[in-house]
Amino acid sequence: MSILDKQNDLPAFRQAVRGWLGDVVPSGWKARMASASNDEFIAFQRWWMAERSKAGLAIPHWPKDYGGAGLSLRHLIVIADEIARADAPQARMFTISLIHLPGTLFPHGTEAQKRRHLAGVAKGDVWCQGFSEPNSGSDLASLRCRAVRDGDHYVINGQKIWSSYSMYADWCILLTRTDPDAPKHRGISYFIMDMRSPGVEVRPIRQANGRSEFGELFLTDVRIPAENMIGRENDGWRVAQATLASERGVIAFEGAERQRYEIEAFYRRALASGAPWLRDDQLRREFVGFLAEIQAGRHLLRRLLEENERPGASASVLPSIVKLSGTALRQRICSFMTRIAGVDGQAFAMLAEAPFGSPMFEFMGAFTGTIAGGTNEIMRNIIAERGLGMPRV
Amino acid sequence: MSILDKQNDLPAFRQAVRGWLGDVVPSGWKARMASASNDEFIAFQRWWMAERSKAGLAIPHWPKDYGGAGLSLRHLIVIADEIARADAPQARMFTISLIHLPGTLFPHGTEAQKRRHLAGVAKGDVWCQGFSEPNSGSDLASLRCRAVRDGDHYVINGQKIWSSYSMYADWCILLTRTDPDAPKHRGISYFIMDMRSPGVEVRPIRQANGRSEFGELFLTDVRIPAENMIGRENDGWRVAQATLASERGVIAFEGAERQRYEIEAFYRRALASGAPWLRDDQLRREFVGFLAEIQAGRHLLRRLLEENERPGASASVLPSIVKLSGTALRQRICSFMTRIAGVDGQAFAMLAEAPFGSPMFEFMGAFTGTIAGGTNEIMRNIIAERGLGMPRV
Amino acid sequence: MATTASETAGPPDQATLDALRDGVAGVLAEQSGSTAVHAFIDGKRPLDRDLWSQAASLGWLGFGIPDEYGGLGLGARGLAILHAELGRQAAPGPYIATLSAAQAVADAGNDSIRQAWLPRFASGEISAAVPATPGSAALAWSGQAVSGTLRCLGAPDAGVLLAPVADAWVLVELAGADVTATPMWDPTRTVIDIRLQQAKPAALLDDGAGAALTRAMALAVAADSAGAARSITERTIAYMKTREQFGQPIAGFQALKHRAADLATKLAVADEMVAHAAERAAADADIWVMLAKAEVTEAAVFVTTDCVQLHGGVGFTWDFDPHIFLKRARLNEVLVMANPVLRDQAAAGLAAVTQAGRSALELEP
Amino acid sequence: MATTASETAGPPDQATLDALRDGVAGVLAEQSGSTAVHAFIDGKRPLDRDLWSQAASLGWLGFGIPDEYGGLGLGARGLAILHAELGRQAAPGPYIATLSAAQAVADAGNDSIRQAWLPRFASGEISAAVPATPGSAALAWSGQAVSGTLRCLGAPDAGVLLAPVADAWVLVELAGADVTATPMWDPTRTVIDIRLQQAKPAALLDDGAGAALTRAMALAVAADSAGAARSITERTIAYMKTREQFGQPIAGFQALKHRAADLATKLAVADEMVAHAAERAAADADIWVMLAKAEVTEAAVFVTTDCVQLHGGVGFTWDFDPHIFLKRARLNEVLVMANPVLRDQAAAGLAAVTQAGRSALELEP
Repeated sequence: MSILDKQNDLPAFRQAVRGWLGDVVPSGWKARMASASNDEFIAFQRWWMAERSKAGLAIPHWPKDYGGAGLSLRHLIVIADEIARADAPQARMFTISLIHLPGTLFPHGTEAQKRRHLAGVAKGDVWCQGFSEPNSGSDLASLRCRAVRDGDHYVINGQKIWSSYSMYADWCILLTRTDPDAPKHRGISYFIMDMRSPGVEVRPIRQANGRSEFGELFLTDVRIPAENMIGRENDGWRVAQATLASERGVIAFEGAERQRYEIEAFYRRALASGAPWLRDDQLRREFVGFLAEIQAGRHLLRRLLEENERPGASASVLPSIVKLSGTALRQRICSFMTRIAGVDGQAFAMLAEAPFGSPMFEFMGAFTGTIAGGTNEIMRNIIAERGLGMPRV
Repeated sequence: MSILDKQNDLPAFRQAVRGWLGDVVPSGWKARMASASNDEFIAFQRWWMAERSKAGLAIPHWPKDYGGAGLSLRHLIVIADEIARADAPQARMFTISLIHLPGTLFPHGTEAQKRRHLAGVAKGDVWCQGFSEPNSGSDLASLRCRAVRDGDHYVINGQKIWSSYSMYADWCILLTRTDPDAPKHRGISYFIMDMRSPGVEVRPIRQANGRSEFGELFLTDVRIPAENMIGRENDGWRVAQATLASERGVIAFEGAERQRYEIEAFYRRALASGAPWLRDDQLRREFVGFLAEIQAGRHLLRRLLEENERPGASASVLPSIVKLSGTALRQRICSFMTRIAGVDGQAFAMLAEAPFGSPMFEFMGAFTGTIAGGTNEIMRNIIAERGLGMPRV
Repeated sequence: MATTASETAGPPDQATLDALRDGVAGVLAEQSGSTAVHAFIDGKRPLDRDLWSQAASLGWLGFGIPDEYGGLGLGARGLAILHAELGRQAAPGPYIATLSAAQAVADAGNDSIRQAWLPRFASGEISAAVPATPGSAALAWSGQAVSGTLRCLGAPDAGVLLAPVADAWVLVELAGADVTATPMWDPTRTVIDIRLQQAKPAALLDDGAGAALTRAMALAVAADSAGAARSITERTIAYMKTREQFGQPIAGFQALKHRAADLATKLAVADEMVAHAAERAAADADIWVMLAKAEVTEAAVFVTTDCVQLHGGVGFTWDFDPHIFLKRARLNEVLVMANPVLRDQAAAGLAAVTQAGRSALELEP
Repeated sequence: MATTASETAGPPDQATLDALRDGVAGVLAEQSGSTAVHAFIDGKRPLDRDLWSQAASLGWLGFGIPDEYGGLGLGARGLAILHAELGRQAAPGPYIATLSAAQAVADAGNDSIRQAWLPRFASGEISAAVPATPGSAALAWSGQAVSGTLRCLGAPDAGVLLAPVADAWVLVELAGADVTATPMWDPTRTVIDIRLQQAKPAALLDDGAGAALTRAMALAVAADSAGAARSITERTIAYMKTREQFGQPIAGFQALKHRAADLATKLAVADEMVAHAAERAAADADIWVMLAKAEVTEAAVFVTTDCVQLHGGVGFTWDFDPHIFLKRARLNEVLVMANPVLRDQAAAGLAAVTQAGRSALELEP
């Protein structure tokens, strides 16, 4: 009996997920990944996606028509919770594939596009996102990557940046400018690009924490068949809104649950070893304050996921509030961990198996939270203008 | 031998000031002033000014030509330090008289204006400032109080606000609009107004801490002789810059020195009584952190006063940095004192004799620091634009 | 921890709570708006008494009291909603003291004590006084009578005092007692000094009453602070939309927009802390209620302080609203227990739960 | 406290110090600019060694060493200037360890020890290693030789170790010793683990060496942090003036301007804390040096963190500058002693001074 067969009995479903994770997650995977080569990382991500697929848990939230199981929000919460509890791998490399691509294709793709590309996801296709450009970050709509029609193709020239795992991607959802004379939001078109097309070059970007999770795309005379356009020509900005809105807390939710287990494990170890900071009024209070914020953040994420199911949800600024508060909290927690780790915590180390075992790695990595996916400054604009109705002058 | 006779021997000068303060400052004046009526407050301020005058310390920094003693910065630092050390009264009611009026008249007044009005200051004339209006606070140059020429007079109509001690003032330095059609900085004229003129009405503004230090001025057909204009017609904005620049740390300096003695006395009492917060890691550390900031602030103020003596000082944004950091520190210190005072600290009390004896009064009063005299938001604009060269767009 | 009275009624559903919130909010917006509160503060209107009668007649005073004693049995979640709305309108009156005393009686009293007192609280017949910081001092107890002085939260005409003696808590009727009101910076609540000499308690409760009182007060104060902070933030943003400087509403200045966004974010987190604490009010050794009180009251002081600043000059005047909420937030901050101590106690609770091999962080059942 | 060697030279005047600052700044701007530091970090240039030779030939390594031992006798104020400029350019090299060890020898060594060591430090002949946190662990001392392992700040080719034994401090020559470099997040400084087995000390110093070393390191680290924070703030603001979004330089956005103003204000305060600490470095039981280290290193972490954020996407990339300064600030933060402990020690010092009837806050003589 598969896990999905238990979907009508939530506790049994949870037990089944837990059991499966206990069987499938290899111990020590984190330490191995900390020093993994790119090839090992890719192989491991593909293996994990395949395992999830076998268990029916790769795309369980998609409609049944497109290979999903149509699971409810409550099931997804259970899955995310159990994955976090088991400290199982994240499907990092598949974020765009699992969330943004369907979030775009379901409302805006043609039936042919959906059939062709959604099917590939369950099989392990890696997608990346070609949105930001070196000169168009916060001001995304100013993008300049050009697409020019040439018969039944478009020819693309330009540059994209901050494209997660684009070094490993099979496909790209790409924003381009098709009408440079139109107002900036009106001349944009949205494409599906085969990353193996001639003229696509990807260079990894080295981050301050030593990792390279993002790539820079250099596109030179790349030819994309016209049938790969999503939505109408020059209507790409509207389509992109669906992509940008598709996430709405899903990744943050799993992250917050992971952080909860991580900090709890950290605390258990500290208690067991009689860590000195527990006897320090200031540090101990700072720590329990984080716990209150963690719990509030988890509450807020549940509220957001519930809100997503209601009509009109896209007008709410709750995702921005969640991002702003959650990423700032993460940064403060990692900073605290870094402080109490002293000089030893300044010794270079990547991901460690012990929770917050390399706090400086986590601290440096926390900037992807406060900067990527819309900087927190942009979040503040959104909250003030859309949420509080403060005027744009 | 008077105090001023010792000006060439700084330690002796300091001893003389200290001796004079020991003789003249009445013990218990603070407690008395905490519950004083307006009349008692005025009488006390006038008495204090008269005493300072007798000792030659009313206007010691003014040039000798205008009744001052031409003392150096180092002498002023000694005087302010000793006044703070003795916890002597502030000459609050005379701030405009002692600083802003001469700061304006020396560069911009006619000889007749200087002779007439500066002489009055040493005799105890109280001056107030009529600059801000209900709709022109941060945006001072948008002021609308009208002055219309009528023969050898100007006729004033309008409203002024945030005018310290205007309820008790003899004279007012007043900004008015003489040309409503000119660009906003170009149509302003600067007057000396007799507060006893018909048509001047003053209403005290009640503050959240229960005090009324500010007044609102209602001006109806007030006639000012044309000879009372400072500078040229429509050139008042330029004159006002001299008024605004005249303070440059002088009041803040005495305030910082007072705060130093106040917090030291508070600490000595806490040590002597074994205050519980001294045994609390978090609170004790927070407190010693304030001391580091207090010392840095005192350093910064000395740097500012020294800078004032150098040419080109008016271009520096150090006054804004001093105001921003000093008033925010004051607010944090008062907030700390309020927290550790617990429920008892929430019982209503005005100024108390013991240092920080009514921390909530001090905390509520600290907003005059962060808001009055140019809000801290305006200070940030100034620092960013003039100090850091960040563009105004 | 034993199941307590306030739990037995079964949890009210979200729709019920939302409807109740709307009802309370509607009444308070009408009765206790800015003008009414200013008139009260300036001694021109007995808003506290008017509101109290209305609260009694609308059943608010029975929100947390089980049905069988004349209440609505809405539990901690219902009380959190009520206190948040009272905070939102800076409503004057002894709500925190009375409703929290009722919770303590409901949780720690035997049935005859509940029978005697809860209906009187629910009907508004009497209001209660409770120690402003319940853990700090106890009355002297002769075995027959209590003596001593306590600084209490409550109205000068409070009918009953709930107070600690050595190992227990007592209810003492206050008719004719020596009560002195202390003028406070917060004009919307009253603190009284109660002096008792050989007063005979009307009832004796076990020490559980102290924990229940502290828990109820902490949650009430947290909720009140969250409501107060949200309210003055909304009013401040509304003011900023009308106040013009440099030819535009100041709400359009980006630096102020970013600060407002940070305030809104803090408020969202504070609300969830209160909600989480209310859900867990009887579990997890009070960890979350204590943390919510500490975190939310400090957030409220931060927010209300910034709201004064964002108003500019008028912010620190008597005639505008910000000082009322700031003063309310500052009193809340020091009620119940000093926040550092609350965090220490929460940490101790967390250590105990963790050492017992449990997790205090589960949200899902 | 006894008058120490670094005081005897008489205080240098401000004009001398300003001229020295300009000189140091000029050399470092030319030698250790952004490109050079990136090349060093990426292993393409031995900037650390080049700078060290230059520092030696320009006399920088003798800034704090009395004239009679080959130094310039500039005292704590001179050292603060040098370290601030090194921090400003994120200059790689064992300056904090070597210059602080020299101060300890100057303050606590007898004349023959000074004669033997100070000229070698001043000339750059050897660099020193010192415990990264001098108060945390001591070597074992047989009366003849020392053994044990210490995590030290210093270069892998450090010539001498200054380290604590039971009640004293030793200088141990490191030629041939077991030294392991630990790769650090901060690429501009090196931390080494030194393992000694029955090593014979070259000199023995009394316990005053520990206090002098801690004081010198704390001041050095504070100054380095102030310089680093100021530098990356200036670079960040320069970047913001060139980076355009929404049709304007982002330096024109008011929310970012206000943050930059707050950073500038924090830097101004941090600079004064360092200046004040340098002036008082040998007085007031080290209160101000310890507080400066705690406050300024934390301010620098705040500032450098915000500079990453203000850069946006490129802020957390390897190729831009902010991470270099952030990592330097984070290492500084944990060197010498944990900041909470420094504040505790400063508080203890303050209490002692106050109880002795003195004031620690006098600025004027």
